[in-house]
Amino acid sequence: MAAQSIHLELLLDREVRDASGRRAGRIEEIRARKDGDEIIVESYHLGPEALLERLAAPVFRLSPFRALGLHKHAHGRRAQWDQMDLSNPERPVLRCSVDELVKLVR
Amino acid sequence: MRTRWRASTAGLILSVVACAGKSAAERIAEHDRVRVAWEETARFVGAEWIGGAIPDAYATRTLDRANEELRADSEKLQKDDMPDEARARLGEALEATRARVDTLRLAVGASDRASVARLVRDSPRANADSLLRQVALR
Amino acid sequence: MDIALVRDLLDKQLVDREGEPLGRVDGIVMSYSADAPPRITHLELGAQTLARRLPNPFRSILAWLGRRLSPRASEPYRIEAERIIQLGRVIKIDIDGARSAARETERWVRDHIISRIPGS
Amino acid sequence: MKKLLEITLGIVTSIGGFLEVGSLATSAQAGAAFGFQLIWAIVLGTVCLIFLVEMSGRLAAVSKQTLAGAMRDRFGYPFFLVPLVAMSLLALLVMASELGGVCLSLQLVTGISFPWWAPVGAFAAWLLLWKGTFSVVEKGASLFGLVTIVFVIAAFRLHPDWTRAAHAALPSMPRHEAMRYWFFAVSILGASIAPYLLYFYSAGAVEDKWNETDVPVNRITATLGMSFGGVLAVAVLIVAALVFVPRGIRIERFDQIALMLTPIMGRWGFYLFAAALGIACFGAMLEIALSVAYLVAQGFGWKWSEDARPRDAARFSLVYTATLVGGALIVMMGVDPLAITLMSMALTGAFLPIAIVPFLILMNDSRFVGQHTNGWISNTVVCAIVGLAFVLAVVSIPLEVMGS
Repeated sequence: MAAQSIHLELLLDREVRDASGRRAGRIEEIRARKDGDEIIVESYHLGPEALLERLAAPVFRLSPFRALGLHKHAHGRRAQWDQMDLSNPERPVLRCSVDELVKLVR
Repeated sequence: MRTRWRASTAGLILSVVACAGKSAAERIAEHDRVRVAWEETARFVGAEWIGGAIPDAYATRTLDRANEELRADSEKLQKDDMPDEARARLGEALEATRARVDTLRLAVGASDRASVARLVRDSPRANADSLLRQVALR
Repeated sequence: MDIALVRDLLDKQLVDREGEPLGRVDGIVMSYSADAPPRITHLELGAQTLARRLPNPFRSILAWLGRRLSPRASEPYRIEAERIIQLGRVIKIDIDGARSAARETERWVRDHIISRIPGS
Repeated sequence: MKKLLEITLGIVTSIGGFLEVGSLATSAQAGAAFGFQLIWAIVLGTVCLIFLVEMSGRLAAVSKQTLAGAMRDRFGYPFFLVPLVAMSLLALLVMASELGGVCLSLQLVTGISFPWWAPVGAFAAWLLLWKGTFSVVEKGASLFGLVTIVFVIAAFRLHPDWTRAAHAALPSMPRHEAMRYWFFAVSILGASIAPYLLYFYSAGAVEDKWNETDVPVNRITATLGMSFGGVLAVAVLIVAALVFVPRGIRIERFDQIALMLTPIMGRWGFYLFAAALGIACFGAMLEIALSVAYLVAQGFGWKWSEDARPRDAARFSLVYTATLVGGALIVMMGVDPLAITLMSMALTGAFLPIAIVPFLILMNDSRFVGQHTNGWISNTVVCAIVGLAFVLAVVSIPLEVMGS
């Protein structure tokens, strides 16, 4: 399959669904490995739905907000590179179901 | 549906702001405050001018400004809704003040120190003490 | 070495070999194919890249404006990912900044506006 | 010796940034209308400013990044545009009111009407930025800025009732003209917590090459510098109260404020007022022009440095030139300077959340400030005051616009 070039900054905040249409979160971060000159993508970090939580994450970890439990449900999920189908960058789709993704608690 | 929602909220906001506007009594007090402010500014300019504390250009320019502001305020007075009796009384007071400021302006323009001193002394002086109490400075 | 591309690369300050600023990482180009892990091929700079990242009403206006004003300057400038020497607070690129096209607009402003004013 | 230089950065930022046309006009008007009652707004604004300036210095010292650069880095491109556009437009409006202040001081001294002075004032500021370096701006503003001490001298010579002034440092409800009272309160807060100060201070800290060892000195610099500005504003308010209230003068136009010092110092008072107004506003113009240039250049990654020759930082120099030209155009339209000043100060109050909330998030992110993240005290103080300023602005601006 010919390689397709995608603009990573346009993937940001894109909503990701799995094959059955269930929401998995929004693309918040992309982890990669740099060995030598090569930068190889390893996984996609899907953040919570609410945009504000992603921006203000450090504030929500502060004691006054922690008491409100805001930081608890601001979890995320990680999709390995082969679990993500980006053939259509506008609508990223998982190649597996949401439950198979690794859950991350910040 | 969206436009109807927007129209009703706009109506709501406007009515809140309108009724919070000033009552007739407040408007009258406002006009009086403006009149006293510029009458006293003129007196202050006259007194400082005689004392040689301010240059002529500044004195004449500020007195012209006082004149303009008093005229603008009396124009605004005609538009404000208030009892006619109050409007007439305020109109007269504004006109009298403007006339005094005008004579003072001419005297300063002609560097006629004697009449400036007389005008400053004779024009009705605001009651300093009551004003100080009003803002808890006494 | 593990990199978080958005946190450590996107929107970061780029500098050339001598540490002179080149701009910020406005975009990152990734080559994607179904059977191999995606690879970062280029970093991208330029007004067009920035315009593309805006929500729609502004995107089309700015893109149109960019083309009209200075078609050459708003052409996105790409830097091969292999040229990245060092990551950190700023990202050092193995490029001679003075001649690189990344500084196209800076040179244009300098030659056409600033140097015309005495004492610049 | 280097530490002494840093303290001058604090003093100059406060003179150029604190005592300028906004704080001068709002303090004088508040004093003439409500006596000592609004001193609390100046105290509150100064306390908040001390925390904010200290934070922006700490951010620059620890992360070696300026506030604008860190905001683009942390929040990414689309979000960074919101504070960028908001602060640049606001800075243009404040620049016009500062230039208005300079023109008025020249009008007081020469008698030639103020719009004519706009190109001259803007050109003088531009020339200083074009030829000068950051330290010239820093040293010049703080040296000449000392003339503003004349207000403190005048305040003492009027023998105010200091206990009553101290009481007024605690917030109190208005006894008359409530909307005007709250409009002045938000204008004073907007005048003292000027966001451009933070961009200028953090860029100054980076340009002076601060590092983590400077964090303690930064705390002293911020406190000393901003309190210096706060004391001046309180002095202006006290003098205005004691001079205008007994004479029943409510300030409607700038021309009236010029009489403030004459009863105390005679003709010297008139010219010293003009000098203090002109110099403070001129210093603020330099700071605002540079702040906008720092904000834009750091946000887009251009070369930025006031020490470099203009041609070596072309777009940076172009931005501060455009800001000065923009300010001059607004003034030349002959818009009443007091009106621009009051509205820009009140709008600053309304815009504070846009400028301060991203800043708060940065100061709690260890990736930027290491272990020097905010204590809960500074977080709560800043949130409370910014929230107050926003609420006051939302309440009082529409009514003041409807009223006047």
